[in-house]
Amino acid sequence: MSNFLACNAPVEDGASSSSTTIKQGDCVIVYEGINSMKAVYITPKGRFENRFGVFRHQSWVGKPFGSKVIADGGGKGWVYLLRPTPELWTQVLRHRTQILYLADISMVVMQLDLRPGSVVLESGTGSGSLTHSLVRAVAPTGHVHTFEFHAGRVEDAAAEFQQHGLTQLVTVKQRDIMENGFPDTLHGQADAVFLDLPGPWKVVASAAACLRPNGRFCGFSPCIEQVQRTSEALSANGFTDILTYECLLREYEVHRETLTTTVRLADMPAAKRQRPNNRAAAQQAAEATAAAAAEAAVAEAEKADAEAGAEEKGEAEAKGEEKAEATAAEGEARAEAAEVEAGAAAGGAEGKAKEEEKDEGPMPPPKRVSLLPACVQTVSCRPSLEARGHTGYLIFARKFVCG
Amino acid sequence: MSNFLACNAPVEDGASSSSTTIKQGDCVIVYEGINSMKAVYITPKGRFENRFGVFRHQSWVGKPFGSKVIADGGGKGWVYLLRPTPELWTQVLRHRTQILYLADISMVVMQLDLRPGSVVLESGTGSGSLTHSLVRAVAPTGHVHTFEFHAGRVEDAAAEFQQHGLTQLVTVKQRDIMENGFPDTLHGQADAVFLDLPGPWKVVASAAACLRPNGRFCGFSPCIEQVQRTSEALSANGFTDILTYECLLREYEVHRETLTTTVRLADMPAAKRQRPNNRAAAQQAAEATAAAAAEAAVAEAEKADAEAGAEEKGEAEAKGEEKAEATAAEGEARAEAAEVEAGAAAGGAEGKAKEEEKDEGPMPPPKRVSLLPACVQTVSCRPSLEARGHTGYLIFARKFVCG
Amino acid sequence: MAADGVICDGDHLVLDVNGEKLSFVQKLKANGTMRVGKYTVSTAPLIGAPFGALFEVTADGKSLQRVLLPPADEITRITDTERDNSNLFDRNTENQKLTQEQIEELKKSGKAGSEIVDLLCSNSATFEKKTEFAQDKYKRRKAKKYITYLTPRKPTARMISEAYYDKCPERVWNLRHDTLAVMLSLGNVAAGAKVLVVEHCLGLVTAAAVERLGGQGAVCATQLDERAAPLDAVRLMNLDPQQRSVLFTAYASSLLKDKAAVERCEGLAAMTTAVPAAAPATIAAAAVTGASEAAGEQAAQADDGKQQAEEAAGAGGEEAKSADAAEEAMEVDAATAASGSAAGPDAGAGAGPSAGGQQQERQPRGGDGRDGGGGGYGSFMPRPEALCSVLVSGFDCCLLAHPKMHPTALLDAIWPLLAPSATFAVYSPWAQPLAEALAHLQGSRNAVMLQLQESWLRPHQVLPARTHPHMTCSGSGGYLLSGIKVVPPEATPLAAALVQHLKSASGGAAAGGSGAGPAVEAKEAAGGEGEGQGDGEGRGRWQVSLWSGQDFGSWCLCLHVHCSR
Amino acid sequence: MAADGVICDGDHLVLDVNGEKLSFVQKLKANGTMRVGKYTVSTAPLIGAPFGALFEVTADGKSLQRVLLPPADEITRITDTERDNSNLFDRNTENQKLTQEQIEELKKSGKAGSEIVDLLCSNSATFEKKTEFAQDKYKRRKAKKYITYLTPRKPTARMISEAYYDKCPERVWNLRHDTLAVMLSLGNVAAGAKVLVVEHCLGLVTAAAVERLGGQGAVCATQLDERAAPLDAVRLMNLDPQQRSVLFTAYASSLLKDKAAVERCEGLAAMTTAVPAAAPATIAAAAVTGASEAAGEQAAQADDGKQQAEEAAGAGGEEAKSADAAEEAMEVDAATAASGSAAGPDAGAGAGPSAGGQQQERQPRGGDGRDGGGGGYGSFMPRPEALCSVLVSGFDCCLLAHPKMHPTALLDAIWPLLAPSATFAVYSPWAQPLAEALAHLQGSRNAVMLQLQESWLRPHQVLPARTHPHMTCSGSGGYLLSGIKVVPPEATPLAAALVQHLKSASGGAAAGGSGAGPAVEAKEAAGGEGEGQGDGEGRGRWQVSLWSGQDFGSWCLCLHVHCSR
Repeated sequence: MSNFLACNAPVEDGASSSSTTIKQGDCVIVYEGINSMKAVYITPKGRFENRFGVFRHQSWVGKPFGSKVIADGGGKGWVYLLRPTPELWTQVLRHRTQILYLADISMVVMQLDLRPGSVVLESGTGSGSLTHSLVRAVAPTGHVHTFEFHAGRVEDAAAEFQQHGLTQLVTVKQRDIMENGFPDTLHGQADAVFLDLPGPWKVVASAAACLRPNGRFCGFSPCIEQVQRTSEALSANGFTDILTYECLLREYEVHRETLTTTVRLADMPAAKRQRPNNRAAAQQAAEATAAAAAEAAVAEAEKADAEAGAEEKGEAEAKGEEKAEATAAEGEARAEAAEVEAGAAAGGAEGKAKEEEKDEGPMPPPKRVSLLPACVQTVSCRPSLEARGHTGYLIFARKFVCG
Repeated sequence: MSNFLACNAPVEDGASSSSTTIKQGDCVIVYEGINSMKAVYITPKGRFENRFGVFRHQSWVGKPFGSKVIADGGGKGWVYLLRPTPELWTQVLRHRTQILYLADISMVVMQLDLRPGSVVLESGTGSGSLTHSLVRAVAPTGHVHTFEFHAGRVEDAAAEFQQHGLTQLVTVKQRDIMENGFPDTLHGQADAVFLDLPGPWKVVASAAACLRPNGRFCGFSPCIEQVQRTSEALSANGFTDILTYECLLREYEVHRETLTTTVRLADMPAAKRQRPNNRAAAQQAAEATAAAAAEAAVAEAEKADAEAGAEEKGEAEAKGEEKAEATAAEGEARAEAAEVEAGAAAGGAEGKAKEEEKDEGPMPPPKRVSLLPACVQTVSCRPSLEARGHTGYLIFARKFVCG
Repeated sequence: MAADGVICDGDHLVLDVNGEKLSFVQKLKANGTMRVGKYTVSTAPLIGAPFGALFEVTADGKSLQRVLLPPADEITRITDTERDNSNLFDRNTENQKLTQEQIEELKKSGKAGSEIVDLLCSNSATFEKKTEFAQDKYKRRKAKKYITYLTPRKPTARMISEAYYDKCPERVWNLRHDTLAVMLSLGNVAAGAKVLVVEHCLGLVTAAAVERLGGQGAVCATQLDERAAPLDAVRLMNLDPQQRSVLFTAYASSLLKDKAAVERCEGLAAMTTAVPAAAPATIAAAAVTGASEAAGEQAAQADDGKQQAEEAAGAGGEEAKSADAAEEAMEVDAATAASGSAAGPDAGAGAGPSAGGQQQERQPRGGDGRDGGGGGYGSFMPRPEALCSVLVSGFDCCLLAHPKMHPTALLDAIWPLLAPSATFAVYSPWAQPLAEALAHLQGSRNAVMLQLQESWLRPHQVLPARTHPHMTCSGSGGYLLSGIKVVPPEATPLAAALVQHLKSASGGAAAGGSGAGPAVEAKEAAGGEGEGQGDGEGRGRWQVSLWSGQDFGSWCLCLHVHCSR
Repeated sequence: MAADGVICDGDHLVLDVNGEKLSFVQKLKANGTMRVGKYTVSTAPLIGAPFGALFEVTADGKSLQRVLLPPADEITRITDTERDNSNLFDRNTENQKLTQEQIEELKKSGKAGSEIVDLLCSNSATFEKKTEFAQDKYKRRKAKKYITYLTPRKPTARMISEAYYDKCPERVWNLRHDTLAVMLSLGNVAAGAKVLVVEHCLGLVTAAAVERLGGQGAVCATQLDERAAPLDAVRLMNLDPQQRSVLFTAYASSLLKDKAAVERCEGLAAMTTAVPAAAPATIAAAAVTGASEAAGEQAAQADDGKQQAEEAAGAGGEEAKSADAAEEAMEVDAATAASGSAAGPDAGAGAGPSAGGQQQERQPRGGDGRDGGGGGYGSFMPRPEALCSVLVSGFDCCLLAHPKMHPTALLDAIWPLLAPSATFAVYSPWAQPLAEALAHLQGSRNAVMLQLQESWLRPHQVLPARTHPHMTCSGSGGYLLSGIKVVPPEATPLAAALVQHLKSASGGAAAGGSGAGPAVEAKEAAGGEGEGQGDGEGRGRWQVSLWSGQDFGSWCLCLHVHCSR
């Protein structure tokens, strides 16, 4: 019995926090970065190694999920140990087939009206990505019957379900559903059916036989022609409320941006020479007076040092990780912010002299905020440039209530 | 000759601004609100009437486009007089058929590689919405040949083109293009062809005959089945680079929002009674001290008065206009901002006493900003709730360059 | 057996009319009437029928007739989303042999609408000449005019979500069902979970969480100020006592205080005994919730602007017409709240509890407990063991959908209540505040897997030769910020981590035995970046400090100066 | 005749490889070579061929072969976006009779890739047994491996836009071709228009505007500071002198000053004579542009972050390999700019003009004028009549795509230059700054038809039985704010309106004869809400005041205090 589902843990066990700490046999999601995670099963002699160091499983036992842990032997490396969820599992699982992702999975679970106690049929099992979410939804009293054509995938999936402590909740069987339909023993037993097959229309009659009245059907198909054929089959087999959806999640990148708010009178040579670049000037001012602006800047500077120490880690994370850019950018922005802050503080007193030195010429005595109007710092977000454009169409239908 | 196109106006006529002011015969877009506009043709005795008043055309002559004009006879009503553009025309034209909108129109003009001098064929003319944009793109040296099955629509369109001074640039003819194809006289003459017909695939061969090598084809179809048939026809008729796009414009609403930044310890009865609502308190403070905070608030108050005067107008605009909500909300937000500003200013000096009076109890002397931390004002935007979900598919293709 | 069971007297329902309009029926009465489209029909035929059964309004518009076989023309869901694609051809050439009078006669005869449509088709001179697709189109057009189909649906969180989004999207802040679905996934909400909910979406998020738990685990509907956590959607569901037992309400401030108290006892073994002593603040707060709910909700609405007040007033006027009750159920609900207390925010505050007057105000809202089992909906007292569990271990899921509260501040406030590795999802109709919160969390290094996403949903019409996305669709379902809480390495034992959290959160303030709570800075000590600091003045609210002044726009600098110096 | 004409020696080209990868060739040399995918081929076959002609790289990878008929298999555009839908069946069961050695032999023989694909199909044991669709899929897979198609395209604004978005979206701030198309529509850009452009998207917006004008009207590429307006995209087009004549460059500040000077002469009749006297500031500024452009652009890049600097450096290293020049054209361009002046912002400033040293720096950039007609690309002097026209009447279109400049400030700055009823469109990759600008304009009541929109584009794969949207696509094309400028009623005569604008804009400052310009507040007097005010201090920049402090976030209050008190 592993830790995959909250309902498997002793929920009323207030006296001990064993369900929230890592123990032998647990599945742990080792998080290095948003695109770099691995599933690890805790064993007495197990070791986890990555480029940052070596971690003994044993040193993780007893720590709460969510902990940041440091590599053994004083290495600089660290990782986070996360409690597995179907969403995290979807990110770490071994792809045996194309899998469904969060948007489609969420829609399927919601639109199939799954809840604890529901009985749901799935074909094919594939990599078991959706299966985990189906199990979560129907646990602890429901059941998922999942079928897969390919024997190897059946074995792999069964082993995973075993390892994740889900055997009471899911049955995986080898069967050619497109050819043979669902087993007769399931007729009239299902609250919901999900099909991800090249020819879902071939299975509609069998799905109708398995579903209870008012039961829900879902088919996933990448191409519109499959949708058209499946819709026709659903109409012909006593389904109603036939609705086709596409759903996607649009990801946003968050950055700190500095926007200029001043249009400069650039054809004035004297002025130009003195102020080649507002930002550069601001930075110079900040740097020159950083020592003086101690109260404001010391905390920030310490943070910057800490970040410098973590540099190796940061660099490594950045490789191959789009999302890591956000972190890096954030770090940069913070550094900038520190500078501007320092500059502002410095400008108030000691910094003034420096500034005037640079701004030689008949300038009025600069005020405290003289550097600020040139720009505004904002947190900006925009959709990620590379996006998933399509996964498939989800056809939902409801079995007509005849009786 | 009307004022629809910039290239029809004497562009080098620097000494007079006649092209920028309204004259007899001009088409003027009378703007009451973003969803309430009308096209008006200026005549010597013409009158424009709306619920806000009566306007003599003559009183508009000589005013620059873009002017706000007041109703005759000292009425409170006013409208804006805008120079017509194909985009504005699309909003005011009489719908004789379904029309194309900005996103599709822009894409068509761009992807057909239209530029001054291009020759483009269109079928059908429909309401002439796209035609105006095609004419704009190919003027002053190109030509649009547009064909329409329905005699009445041909007449209407021809009259509009005449009225808009476009007769040198566009020819509209009655013809059943699906049945007969384009006239032989156009063979080899076109740089681009656009089809918005129920059966575009029937016209692909004729389009191929009319297009020069490397010429561009575009078909607009609402249903995917039409796209599939058209794509096949294009492949079979020597087209290449066959690409299907959907494009839409997603509209955003902009509001000013106040977000709370303080979680209140709500189970403290004493505190609760005194501060039933942060915002209410802030408003009360602002109101109570508005007179005192004269320097800061007077300008804002005057503005508020002005707005109250324009109330009748504002109310009327709001009816049936979604976008007007934004304006109204903006007005409200501004009023709030004024209050907060006033409150802040007041809090600095005279307001302090008032405030302490309300915040009876052992409070520290409130600082200038004591009311502010409870909320933050932001400009927020979000996609409009009701959106165009689909208009059609645009199939683009390029005539293969054989020779 | 039907997947959703049968309809009983007293059930709540969602009515689905022609697959395009949703409305609510609360506490169905077997001998009542209800509004279906433009008709008022008897409710009797519904009782005992399975949820999801199909009914047709008889042509006289007075009763319902069960439809036992799927309509042959497959048009139970009548959509009308066609762009007129045949621009070239006029179509007003139909030759209908039936006169308008004959059609009216047919309608009065009580014939089913589907029969009338068939008659119209057979009496059309041109129908037979039409192509198959044109015939289909014709039938759909006529069906839309003459047939009203009704499907009573079980009020699941999904149906309620769809109905709310359909009827009053602004009152659920545009939270769309697909976004809610993603939120539940990202929150890892499932049986056994301990879910913290702070929302302002008519209780929709709370209802969805309760439904997913199936009676195992805990859902805490948390209130931040005197406005009660909304539970409208929960009341619309037909929950049994077991399902309902997972839900309790509490003040965020009480939870934080109790958690601090629990932690002060240090050592995990001592906690079970510590809880009873520490619990009262939360339980008392929860008890109050029921009573002040109506008033609080009313205050919240008054605060939200005129529109809702007008709605409530309008519905109040219509309340006499009980026939309209089904149609207007939601507005009536608001009106009930309004009539339960004097209007206006002051009344809301006045109805709130005073230190000594809490107990006598603890009446449940009349009649809401439909089956008499368990407490009424008015008193969602936490079960002591559930409370103990969430206080000791923390919540492992967190769903926030309170868009008028800046997410940075809200996350900061409830952060100490979350267990390490807790999954959280924050909803807002605006991207910008969530982006600011994400930047803030990213800077704090207390969370990983941070994502800002927008759910995009597109319904398609799939019909022979007429397949395309719907011509109009919802423009936005809102935005989600999600992530997973993590804790730094120096706080390895759970208890230590929690103690550290709470020590820094509650500063030097004394235990919450006194009536006045401490104004504290919920500054995260984790990561060694912050330092806790209390001002010790008995001001009646939490002041949430900001790690970085930029996250809040203009006021933040002033705030920061004011708070920490 | 082909729609786009034939390719000539010295032309610029866009190379389209397999319909999926775009790259640039600058100044094609008839006897040169160029990079096509992984091959280096002679450019000779291109000369004299029509733009859009199809070529195939010969199987030995050394030369190009014209394809005169559309490929029978219709796979000139080879896409590979299939989700593997046949999960159930393994597919590694192909029985290919040709050995890898035989295939290599075929390739070396110089056979066309399409012939190899045909041979592979006919030698596959399973090919004939496959369904039609599976055969098609098989052919496409093999074609992708063995055939390289090349189409030389005319470098239109559309092609350049697609190529930029494809190669370096961040350098055009994610401005996508469909968004650019909408921008041009909303701006009402057409022959005869007078277009004001302020952009930071490699000159793409400027290029598109110039293309749409077809030689009639005016496009002013405006620079705000010492960084020259980017014109990279303009240089990539094969413009003739007439087309190019509409373009000039100017400092925003000079335009504003000249406009003020023109207006001071009051009375429209006097203006033609006033212009020559007033023009020098603008013209001098324009002249400087060419010289300082390289340095300015370099400074801009240094400012934009390391990435571009690295790109430039990397490309500089490769510059020696002239065979790669085509592939790397864009980066080489940056490298050229870098080598044109010492690196760093100081150098950029140092290369800038001094009051006396303007004239001698006015060399055009070497060799850019491909046909010798008109001035080189380095000196986009305004034609006096065009300048006069825009100064007297104002610009009637305005396209802004300079996202690092806050749009509120940018709009405020250039507002006096716009004619009443001028259409404007502002691009940004972020919604929030545009929303703030919209709120600001809404408050000012100086603009109508205000819209904030996002263009959404979805490409579809249309293949028999495999029709679906592309599996991956661009996530964002950016946001557009658009509107139309209006003027209040009291300012009925145009001249008066302009005078009022400028008086308030330039405050009481003296005419720009002296070197030091006035620091003025470009506060709009329109609507009676603002009041113009100059501080009379010779500070070297424009200070744009804000109507409402909230629009700028944290710093605005300080700014406001500083500016106006």
